[in-house]
Amino acid sequence: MTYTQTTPDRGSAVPASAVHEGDAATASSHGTPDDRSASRAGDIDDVARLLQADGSRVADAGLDPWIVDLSPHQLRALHRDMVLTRRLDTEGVALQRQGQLALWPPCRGQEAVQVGTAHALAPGDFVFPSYREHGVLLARGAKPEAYVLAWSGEEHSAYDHTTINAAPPQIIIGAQSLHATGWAMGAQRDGATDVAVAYFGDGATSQGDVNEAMVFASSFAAPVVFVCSNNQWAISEPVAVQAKYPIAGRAPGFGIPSLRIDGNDVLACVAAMRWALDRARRGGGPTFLEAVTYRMGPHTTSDDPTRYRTSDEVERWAERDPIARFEAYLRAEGVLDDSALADVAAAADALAAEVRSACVRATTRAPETVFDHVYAEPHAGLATQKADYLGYLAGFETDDLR
Amino acid sequence: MTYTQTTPDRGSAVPASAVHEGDAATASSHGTPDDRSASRAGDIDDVARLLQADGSRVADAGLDPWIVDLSPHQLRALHRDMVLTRRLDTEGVALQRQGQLALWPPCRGQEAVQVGTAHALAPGDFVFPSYREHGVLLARGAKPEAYVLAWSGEEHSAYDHTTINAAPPQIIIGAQSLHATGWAMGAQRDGATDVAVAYFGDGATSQGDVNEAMVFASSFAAPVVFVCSNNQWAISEPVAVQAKYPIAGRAPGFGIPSLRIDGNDVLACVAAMRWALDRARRGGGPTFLEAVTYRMGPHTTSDDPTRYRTSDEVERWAERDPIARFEAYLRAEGVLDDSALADVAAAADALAAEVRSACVRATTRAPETVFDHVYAEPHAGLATQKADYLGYLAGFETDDLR
Amino acid sequence: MSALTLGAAINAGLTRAMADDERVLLMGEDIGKLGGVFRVTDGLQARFGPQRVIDTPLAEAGIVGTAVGLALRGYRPVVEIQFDGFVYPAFDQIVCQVAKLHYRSNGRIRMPLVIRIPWAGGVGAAEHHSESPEAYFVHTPGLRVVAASTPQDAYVMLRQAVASDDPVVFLEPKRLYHSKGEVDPDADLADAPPLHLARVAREGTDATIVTYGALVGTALDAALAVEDEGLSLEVIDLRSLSPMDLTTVAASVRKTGRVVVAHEAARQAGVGAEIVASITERCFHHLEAPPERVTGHDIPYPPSKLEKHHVPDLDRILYGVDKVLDRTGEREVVL
Amino acid sequence: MSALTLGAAINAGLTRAMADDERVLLMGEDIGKLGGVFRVTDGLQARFGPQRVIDTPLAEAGIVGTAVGLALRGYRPVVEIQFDGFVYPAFDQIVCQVAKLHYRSNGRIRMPLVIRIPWAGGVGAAEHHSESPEAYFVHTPGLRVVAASTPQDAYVMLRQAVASDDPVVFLEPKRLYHSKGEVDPDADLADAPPLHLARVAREGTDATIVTYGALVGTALDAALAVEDEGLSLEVIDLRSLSPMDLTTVAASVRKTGRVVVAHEAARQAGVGAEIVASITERCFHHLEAPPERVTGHDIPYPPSKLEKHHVPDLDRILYGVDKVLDRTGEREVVL
Ligand SMILES: Cc1ncc(C[n+]2csc(CCOP(=O)(O)OP(=O)(O)O)c2C)c(N)n1
Ligand SMILES: Cc1ncc(C[n+]2csc(CCOP(=O)(O)OP(=O)(O)O)c2C)c(N)n1
Ligand SMILES: [Mg+2]
Ligand SMILES: [Mg+2]
Repeated sequence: MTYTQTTPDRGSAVPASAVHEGDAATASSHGTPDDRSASRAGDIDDVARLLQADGSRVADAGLDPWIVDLSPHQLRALHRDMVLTRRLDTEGVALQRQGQLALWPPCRGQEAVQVGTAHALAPGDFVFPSYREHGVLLARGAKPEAYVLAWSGEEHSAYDHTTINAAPPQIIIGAQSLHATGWAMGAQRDGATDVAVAYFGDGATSQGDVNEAMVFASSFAAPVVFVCSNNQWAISEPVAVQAKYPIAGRAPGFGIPSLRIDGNDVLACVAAMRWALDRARRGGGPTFLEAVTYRMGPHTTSDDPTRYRTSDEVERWAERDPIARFEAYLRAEGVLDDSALADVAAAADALAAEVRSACVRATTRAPETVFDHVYAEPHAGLATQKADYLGYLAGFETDDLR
Repeated sequence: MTYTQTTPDRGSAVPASAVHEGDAATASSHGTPDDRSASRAGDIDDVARLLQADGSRVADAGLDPWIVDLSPHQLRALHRDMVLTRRLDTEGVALQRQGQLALWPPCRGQEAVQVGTAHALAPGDFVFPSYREHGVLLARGAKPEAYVLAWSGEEHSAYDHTTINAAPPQIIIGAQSLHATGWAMGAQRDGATDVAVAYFGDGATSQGDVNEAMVFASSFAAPVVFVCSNNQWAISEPVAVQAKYPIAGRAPGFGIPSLRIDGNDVLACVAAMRWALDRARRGGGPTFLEAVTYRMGPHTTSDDPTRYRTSDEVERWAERDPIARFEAYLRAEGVLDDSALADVAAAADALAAEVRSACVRATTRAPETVFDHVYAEPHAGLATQKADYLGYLAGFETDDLR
Repeated sequence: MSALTLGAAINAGLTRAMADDERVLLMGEDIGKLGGVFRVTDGLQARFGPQRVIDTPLAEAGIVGTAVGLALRGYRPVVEIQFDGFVYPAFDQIVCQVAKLHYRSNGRIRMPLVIRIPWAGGVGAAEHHSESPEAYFVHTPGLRVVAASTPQDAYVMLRQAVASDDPVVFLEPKRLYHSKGEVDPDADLADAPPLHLARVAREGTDATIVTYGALVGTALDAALAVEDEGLSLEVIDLRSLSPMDLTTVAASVRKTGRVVVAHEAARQAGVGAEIVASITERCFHHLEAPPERVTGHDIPYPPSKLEKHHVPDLDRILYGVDKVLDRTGEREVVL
Repeated sequence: MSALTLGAAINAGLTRAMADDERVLLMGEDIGKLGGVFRVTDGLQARFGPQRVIDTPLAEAGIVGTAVGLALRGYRPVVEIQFDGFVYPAFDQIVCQVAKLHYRSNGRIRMPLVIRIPWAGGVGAAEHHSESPEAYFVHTPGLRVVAASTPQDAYVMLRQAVASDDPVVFLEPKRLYHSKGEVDPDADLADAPPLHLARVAREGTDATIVTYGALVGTALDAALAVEDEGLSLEVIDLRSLSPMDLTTVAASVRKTGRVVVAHEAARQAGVGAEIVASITERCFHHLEAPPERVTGHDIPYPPSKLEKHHVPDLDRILYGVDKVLDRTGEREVVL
């Protein structure tokens, strides 16, 4: 008698060529076992990849078909958004150091997964980012000069979600995974082909919410893609605290196909995301992507990573830089030359200048606006509180308090 | 290049013979793929089993070694506790119908998993039951006549957890899974070989708490066994609402070996539990058991299952009755004869009589006791409230209110 | 007009809201085929289909969290929490998301979510099935919190809650599910009293009882009980706990000078504290006696055989009335 | 005696508690190698090892839920919630388990758990990092809730909280983490004021300010500011929010007849409502003016650039004082 007994330390690899059939369930029945041992949880090379660290292209029968159509123009756009993201990020850090921003959570090192997955989206898709997804939001069309103000303390959220189909950045770890799933259930009910995307980190996978999101997504076959940026750290905790086995291995237990990709390889990120989105649009339900990447900077500008990790580790990851890798590839392919690179650098400088000037120009809104938008409809109690507070403020001789 | 891509609809079966090595991680590397399709989620025969529905014994190289030593005495004890559990349950339902109990959640049909797993425990182990684990608590030594009072509205919990190493029944679905994990972390820190056991249902697996419990248990390699009694229903919702794929398939993603067993086969339950406990005691960490069983009765005495399931289904499961099956086996083995059965029946009748009389005799404790045990240490505010209330009560001329 | 139970009135309100607006969805555990453990959603899945009456997995954070996403997509989800004591797993989603998304997004996101909660005790239930968590929600800016005490209010207020662009915690006194009253199913929402207004359930002059939910009936009984003694009690059914209609309350207290505030929830930092504080601030010079709170004790909900010593009843409300009228010891207590 | 910051005092208290009792464990996110995002647990993992200072997975329900299990096994866990706004995922475990297990088990189970929460605003932080959730806990029977406002109190109260056989929510005003004060590290707990008592931080005769946490300092500043005007304010540091030391509060209000209650949390159904209601009930005939609440508004915590318009400051407390003394409009406001 055979029966189901599953052990944690094995995945069941399916031929990569099966991936693009968009039907993992069928594909899997042709699988061959993957016998690598448990230790591969930390194996950052146990990933699907199209570009090696030096920029050389490797074949992957599963992923290749999903990017064959990328035009030079699209490739340059990917590159450009990665560079712009890095520049935005560098500027964010600098502005915080100079007291212009209250806080900045750097995304350096994670540009490929952010930009790559975002470029795969259709305008009607909706993203639910965490606080670190600067590249996703930039690629979605958030105006950088408005966007940064969410980190200056002027606003909780500084872009209009309706224009870029992106929810406000989520700070409560994992909460947005449920919102994405619910939104996807709505798209499903509308008979639309729109897909929701939840972005979160490796640490978030420990939260009940993320697991409940997988339960709901699976139960309703909701068109949602979970993108877990496994950047190896949740503040000071290495991913091993959250997961002894690869995170990508968790979703299948919920009935959700998953793929572990090189999160520093933008082509793999585009390809995997297109595959996942396509599955969703065809009614195939949710997909889980684990993008193996690295948070090159501190958790936020308030953090001191030297307390918990070695510079060795950081240096090793620097060799896997997503932008350098892609640049090398594009140059080799003749898609990018010095002059194009100079253009991008100039655009990045312009972006940085605009962001900086927006910060410097920013003025704090009027005190009474703290009472706005608590409710969508009139609220007598709050109106009284507002009037009282304005009366109190009016008692001051100067308007210094404002 | 190979990489990890996991699809939901496959488990990786390991040779059953590997099970008892107590090291699933090693065992797994000899695995062969299991290619059954997704639909096996509902396949109630895709389980490890030692007794068939007619009581005939089947071999299972993985489980067999764990029960070879069961003596006739132990076998009879298992049988006896199952019969007593059923009688307690029947009496609970009857007492509720007669207004002696406020509510009763019947466990009819689930006696094998409850009694079998509990019999595998050592006295120092600690169980964290849900509201339906009457058989577990009986086997742990809870006095039935005290136990039932938890369902009369006299007490929230009517046994002393310290004497039987069992937490109060948990009503908040899934919450106890974390308590068990924490207790196991404590046992681990004590250098003890005690194991914690969390009991919960199929519905509970959707709760964030149960998933977080798996994360913590895995992260700390805590000596805890998760026993999920998949009785096919969470009130009116079939298990398919919670899980599209077998629940046992979820744990491995968290790094926890799991086993799907026939929950109506008490021998399989004993064997699997012994295996899991042994793993835990040897420092192997957590194990997840999915016991496939069936809730023969309503969810509680307040429920009307005719609204959501067919009598056909119930009848089909009646043919898999755990007690009839085990009785047939024991008779065939010559371990049980008519006279022994009569003894058990008499004991069951005595138990029922005692339980009934305890209910009838039960008196409600004094009003002021509602103020007791809110805090372990004195609390002035509450003392005042108590005094005020007693003063108020004293104003009544009769003590009818008491 | 037809006589409906409070439960049936909510069912009728849901039916109407769903018929009027196809973006209205119901979500919850066992609300479909079973019609909910209280049968409040009975027949709705049969009528509107499983896409609109959704049996969810057993996870409250999941229910509320996905409802947030559905609201973002333009739906108006009405979620059922099976019992009051099971709302806490969803607390983070309610407090940090449902209540704050409108503010977080500078008003761009709307959260027209209704969270229905069968609520409070007195029904002989097991642990966690008789909780009164309203103060937690009343203390949370961004939420509206309402409690109906009659079938007519239940019908109208449910529809108003669904129509509101703000999230509404809709408390259903489960003790009253089977109590009957006249309901006008064709009531025009425009003619109905707005959701945020309190209702003077009975006019009186000697003292005011402010309460909500099932205790409104008990307060009315109290008013009736003291009529013979020549006492005239005013009874206010708060209806909306956030916002609170303090105008109506203050007007009454200014008239009577004496007030009893009653609720089932624990006293400390309960809604009664807010009412007493607000009354004191607004009616200080009209108060002839300190306001009196008649509430549940500061204890976890006790085993049901003892709940009558926790949940305020007629006698305890009368005792409170006696206190504000300075007549304790005078009453002949007849049980 | 040595001068320590409030953060260092808590660190010292934890160190002492762990040294005294090996069943004391610390659990939380980033509390080990990093020493916590506020460095409150700095050095403790190095000293006591990872078995006793446990970096947990990122899941608050998991942290509190496993701590419950550890308590059942005889440990005394001290859990850290990284920021006030992240306590809500653990709310169910806190309200339904931590607070109720002693009651549920008829006193057989004890829950000697401390839940440390870096708490409240005024530090220019991002959303969810400046919350004041205390009312939720104060309204929950079974929990004790305390808030230290000085390093000495922080040191002693932390040790008392760990020693308590009841669960204690231990609020740490994060705005004060770096404020210094004298701490006697050899203080004998037996000589220290019991955990549940309030402290008269300053004696006065004209009005009482009742507050807790970081606002105690602001209230003392207010008392100083009006000294010149010949006004004498009494300042009470509540210290324990559940239970509340109403004896000390009432004695003060009976003396002054006027009271301002201040906290950062939203006003509606906040702790201030309870204080005002209790004072009114106990001191009705001594009150010369309605008690005044100076609190955060009933809004979600605003973006940090605007937080000064939400968190009560010196001016707002003085305004409240003026109100209870009927002198609004008289003060020359100098900014
Ligand atoms: C519910 C909750 N708990 C704790 C935190 C504090 N916190 C902010 S980021 C973070 C680590 C998150 O790690 P991960 O999910 O891996 O994302 P990353 O920051 O690496 O992008 C923590 C603990 C939070 N924001 N929300
Ligand atoms: C947090 C929570 N939500 C909802 C409920 C109501 N409820 C009680 S039992 C139950 C179904 C549980 O199903 P399952 O976990 O399969 O256990 P079973 O009852 O079948 O033994 C539900 C929804 C609850 N007790 N706790
Ligand atoms: Mg991370
Ligand atoms: Mg079940």
